[in-house]
Amino acid sequence: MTSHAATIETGVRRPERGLGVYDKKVGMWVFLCSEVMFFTGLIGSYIILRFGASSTWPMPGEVLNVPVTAVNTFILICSSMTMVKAFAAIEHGDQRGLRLFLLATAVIGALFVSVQVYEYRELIHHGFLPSSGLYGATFFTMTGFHGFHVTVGVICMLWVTARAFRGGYTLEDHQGVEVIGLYWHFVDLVWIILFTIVYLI
Amino acid sequence: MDWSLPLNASTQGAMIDRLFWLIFAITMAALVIVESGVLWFLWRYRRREGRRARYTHGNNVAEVVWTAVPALVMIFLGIYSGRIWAQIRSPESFPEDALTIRVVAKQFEWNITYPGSDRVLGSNDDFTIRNRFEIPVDEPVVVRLQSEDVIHSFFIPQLRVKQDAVPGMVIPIWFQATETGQFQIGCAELCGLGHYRMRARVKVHDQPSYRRWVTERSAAALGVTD
Amino acid sequence: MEAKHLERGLAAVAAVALFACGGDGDGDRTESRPGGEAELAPAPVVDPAVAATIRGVVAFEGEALVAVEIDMSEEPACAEKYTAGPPMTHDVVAENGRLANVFVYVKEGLEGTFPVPADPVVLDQDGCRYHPHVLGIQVGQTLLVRNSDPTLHNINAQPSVNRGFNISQPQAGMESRRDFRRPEVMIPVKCDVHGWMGSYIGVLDHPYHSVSAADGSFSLSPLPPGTYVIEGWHEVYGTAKQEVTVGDGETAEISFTFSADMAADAIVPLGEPVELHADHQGTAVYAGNGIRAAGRE
Amino acid sequence: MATIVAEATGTPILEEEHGRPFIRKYIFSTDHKTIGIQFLFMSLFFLLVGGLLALLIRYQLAWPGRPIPLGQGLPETVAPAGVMLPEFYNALVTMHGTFMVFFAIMPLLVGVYANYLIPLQIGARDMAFPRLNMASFWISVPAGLIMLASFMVEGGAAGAGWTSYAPLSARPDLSGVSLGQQMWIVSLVLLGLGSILGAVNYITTVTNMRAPGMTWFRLPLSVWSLFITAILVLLAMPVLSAAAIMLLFDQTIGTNFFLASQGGQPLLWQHLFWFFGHPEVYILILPAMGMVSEIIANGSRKPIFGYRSMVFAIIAIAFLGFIVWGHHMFQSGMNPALAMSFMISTLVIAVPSAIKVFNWMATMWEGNIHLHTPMLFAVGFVMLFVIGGLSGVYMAATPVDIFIHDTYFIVAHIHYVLFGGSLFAIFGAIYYWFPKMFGRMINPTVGKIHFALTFVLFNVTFFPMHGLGMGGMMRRIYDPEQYEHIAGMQDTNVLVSLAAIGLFATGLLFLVIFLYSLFRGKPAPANPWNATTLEWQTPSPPKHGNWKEIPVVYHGPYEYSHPAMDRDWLAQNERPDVVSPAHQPATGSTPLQKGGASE
Repeated sequence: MTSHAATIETGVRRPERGLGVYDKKVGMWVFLCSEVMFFTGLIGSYIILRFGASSTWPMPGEVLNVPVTAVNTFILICSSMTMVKAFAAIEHGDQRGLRLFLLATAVIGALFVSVQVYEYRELIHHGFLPSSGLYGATFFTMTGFHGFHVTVGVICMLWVTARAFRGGYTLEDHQGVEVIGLYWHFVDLVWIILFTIVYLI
Repeated sequence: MDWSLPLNASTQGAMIDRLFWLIFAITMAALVIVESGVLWFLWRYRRREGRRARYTHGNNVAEVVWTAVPALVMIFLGIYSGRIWAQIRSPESFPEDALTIRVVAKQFEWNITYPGSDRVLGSNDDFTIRNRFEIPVDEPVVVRLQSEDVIHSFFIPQLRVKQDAVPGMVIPIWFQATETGQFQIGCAELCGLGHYRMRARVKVHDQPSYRRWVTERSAAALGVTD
Repeated sequence: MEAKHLERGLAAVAAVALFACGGDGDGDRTESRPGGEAELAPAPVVDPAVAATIRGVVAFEGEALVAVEIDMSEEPACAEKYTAGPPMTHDVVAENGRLANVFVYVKEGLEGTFPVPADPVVLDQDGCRYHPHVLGIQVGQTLLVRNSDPTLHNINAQPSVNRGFNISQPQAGMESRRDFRRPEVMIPVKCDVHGWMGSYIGVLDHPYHSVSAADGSFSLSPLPPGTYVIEGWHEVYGTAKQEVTVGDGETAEISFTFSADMAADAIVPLGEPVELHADHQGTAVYAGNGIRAAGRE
Repeated sequence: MATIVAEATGTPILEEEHGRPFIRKYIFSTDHKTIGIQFLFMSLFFLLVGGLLALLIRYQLAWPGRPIPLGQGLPETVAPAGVMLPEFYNALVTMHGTFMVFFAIMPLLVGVYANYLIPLQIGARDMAFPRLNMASFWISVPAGLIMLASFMVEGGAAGAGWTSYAPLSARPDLSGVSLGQQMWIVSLVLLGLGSILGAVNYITTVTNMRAPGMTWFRLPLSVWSLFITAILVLLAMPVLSAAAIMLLFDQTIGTNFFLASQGGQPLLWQHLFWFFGHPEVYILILPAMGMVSEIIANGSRKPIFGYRSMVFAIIAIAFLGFIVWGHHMFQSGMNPALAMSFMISTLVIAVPSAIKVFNWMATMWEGNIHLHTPMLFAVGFVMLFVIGGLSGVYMAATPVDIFIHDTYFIVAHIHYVLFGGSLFAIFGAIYYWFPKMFGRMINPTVGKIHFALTFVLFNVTFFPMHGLGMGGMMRRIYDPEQYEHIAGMQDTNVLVSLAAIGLFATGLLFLVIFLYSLFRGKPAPANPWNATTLEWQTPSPPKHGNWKEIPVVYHGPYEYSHPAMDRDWLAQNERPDVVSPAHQPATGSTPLQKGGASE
């Protein structure tokens, strides 16, 4: 998403004005605010429905396989780690490290989604569906939308990775890496909240 | 073209109407001040050759005044309205021994269950009538409002009563009629195809006539049950 | 049931997607039959010389639920149509040991497909009641819903396997046409404006159905000779069935017997009767069949 | 200072656009001005659609059950023999609200003017993310088309009101609408996505791309209001999307978020909807206020009175807008104690609105008022918005709301705010910026005729609705004659409908004026209104890239009638040595950034 202004001004990057942060980063932060509100809507509804529910809510682990998801959570946290590593690498101009860790992040993210798909299959196989009461409805909606976000993240990550392999990021200019990193960490954070309130509490 | 509030026939209606006309007075005053001010300025400061507008960016005193005055008026209105609201809707305001009637709304009818002669809902002399709401005058009435399907709204204009009926909830409201007469319940919340004629007859009886009516109906209900 | 929900949802999403791509979202008047049946050959035309008839009566034992007077005072336009006596519910009509409004149809034994009758089946709303109260219709045949009352009726059909509709007719003389695409016994129809109004539609892929008259009589013809399972369905007393064989040109007499005791544990199939309301509102009681709602009051 | 000028003076690419193929220039353009104009055409089209639906509604209310003129061609499922069915009426009510709110007024404000004005008024060449900007438009178009197409599907368009209260909206068996309601949801989720992308763009652009010297407190009020509005869109829209998706699931895959049977909560939909919906109301009025401020300062030839309090009022309204949603739900069965706190916050939000009105009046005071067409509409806005604001007090007072809620009083209120308010401001804005957008003038005489007709007919249409509401006429009633207490007011309904027909005809007149001026209008000079903000300091229409050189801003946005000047205006980018230092304006004197070094 190259800004026109950047090309207009004879290729010289526009000076950092305003917040002193480059446009894409501001844009991503602003977009993440919007995402926060989206998940707030979902999580808020969950809280209201759960505590307003007349029937008892299943205990943690009664329906869901907590150990598998705990491992999956660990997997996702690992992907955040590799993301940090990737950014650190390009901060030092380490192209090989960047490529390696970006690829690792994408692969680990895909692994997370795969485990989630496996989990869904198991649950549906046991007759636990979105139509299985409020618990099923909220569970599938919240984790489903998170999974969707991770999937989108993985696709973008692959795109960034491909660009990294073509040498698209340099020590001086690696905005794309930082911006996708912001998104990735956000999605990771959301998962930690979801895991806590859906699986553990 | 009769643009006024309909006849009031309830105790809370009197409070609501008083507040309505108070707000009417305040807003009309504000309206006249603003509209006449705008029109006066338009005429007084209309464009004239050679005249220059006054160059000013504001005046702190003036701005504080027109912040504070509306704020004070609003705080006053808030407190006054809050008191009336509490008298109508707060749980403490409900009279102890009121006549309790259950109203179950469904597309597109009002099923009204009366407690019968013993004034207790859930006993065998209860009876249910479709689309007929009959209450005594000068006696507090509690309506326990329910809905079977979608959201409806229980509206009797003359009694100044309006409350949504929400599926899954039992919502109590209370009021006291001050005049006998025949009115209508209307549905005030869009509830589907027949929303526009989801209506029921309302009859406010005098006390003896109401007792007679209930006794008759209760007896009939008991007869059917036995 | 839940898996079906999912399926329906996906279908809906797909439909929206299709629509966005310019697909045709209107399926109301589609002529196509459900996939499986397309392979069937048309049934041979029944030669009148060998056509068989099954007829008989529906008998009733015990004390039937009594019809209840309907309070139509709020609808003067309807109430004034009842000059002979007050309007009564008419879903259970059992007089002289005969039961009316029983839907009798060939459940098994027919082969092939049958031409769709060109004439519509009329469901009339007159005097704030449905006429007829129970009716049979063939897949693809036009259902003509008519309002003969100068007041609002809505027609809320809630099938399980067909697509439902909920439409309204605010004025006298209005007519609407619908059809059904799959066989379903029975589809409940109700008017939400007048809670006592209810009707049932039996949809079959053949024309051999009949509704018992006030004297309990019914007749199915002209049938090709063969062995059939005949079922009688009543909205309160449930179902009964029997097997009967008819030869060339024969007329078989059969009879069904329903009894008052059957009401207690009757299973009244309505597409998927259990699902009808259970999946939506716990508090909602199906009140389409006026008598049960009215009877309790 | 020097460095900034050097960096800002890139090689302009004013010529580049000429070489582009038609499709990149006019269809899939990334130029913010083109996108703004695309939004203008789209939303004017939907405004027309919404108006047409309103006409049908008014016809039915005045002459219930009579065949619609020219309605014989309507399908039997909608209006057999031209007589409208209740389900069609419900769909009309729903879609009128939906089109007007989401596809007419909202894009007119945050699609057209945010796009067109922000880069021009802050001195940028384009948006921060031009391609995202293009995506935002091209997501909105299919959203609108899906909404429109829902009229054609079986069961008709959504019919549960523009608020789509569950469970009516969640259960096709109860509403008779299934696919239409789902398309309503899909359309709004798409529109929400488009709006959020737009908002990200506006916020980033305003924070990061202001020209040198364009400090926060030198921003024109239109930019301020659009910026705050973008924040509202950003934070409110996703909540609607989340709620709408849950509603879609309820309809299609058997969840029960809003269905009471298995513990779902119908009121949850209302809370989520209004948590979005009330900020949405301010999304629809704040930009209007900003643009009106712009026009009033210009028409009065005076700096806006109390610039800073105007800015803080916008911020206060936006903030309070998030904590007042419960006032839509006083009669919904919400806890009465909660209603009290919502009442207080609601009454408080009246204060910043009052400040704005008084500031506009004070701006006109001792001005030298040019009543050009935009100014007429701006003044009309102030006069009508006051009525809409004051009628809001009745609903804010919970006891009165018991009676007023869901009656025509509310309908009158919302139309005074959204038509008398937003739409008047939009008309004003169209007249004001038309020369800039298209390089042609609109004939002032026809503009004034359009204003006079609109103003009078608007009031005849909507003022009597207050009376209908006081009489107890409920909203969304297909046939008002069904109720004894309303039937007596039928003459008022007829009057309203007749005026509405006139109002619609006036709308068509505007369309003619608009299209005529587009092709035949007198060529416009760069600055026909002698205005001060940056967009007037570039040719009409501006070239691709907007500026030969990025302008440098020296003072606040409304330096009209500056004593040191012979003419009665001083553009934001005019050199300070034109004005003697003693007369440096008071506003905008705080440099918040390096760019303000000129002071």
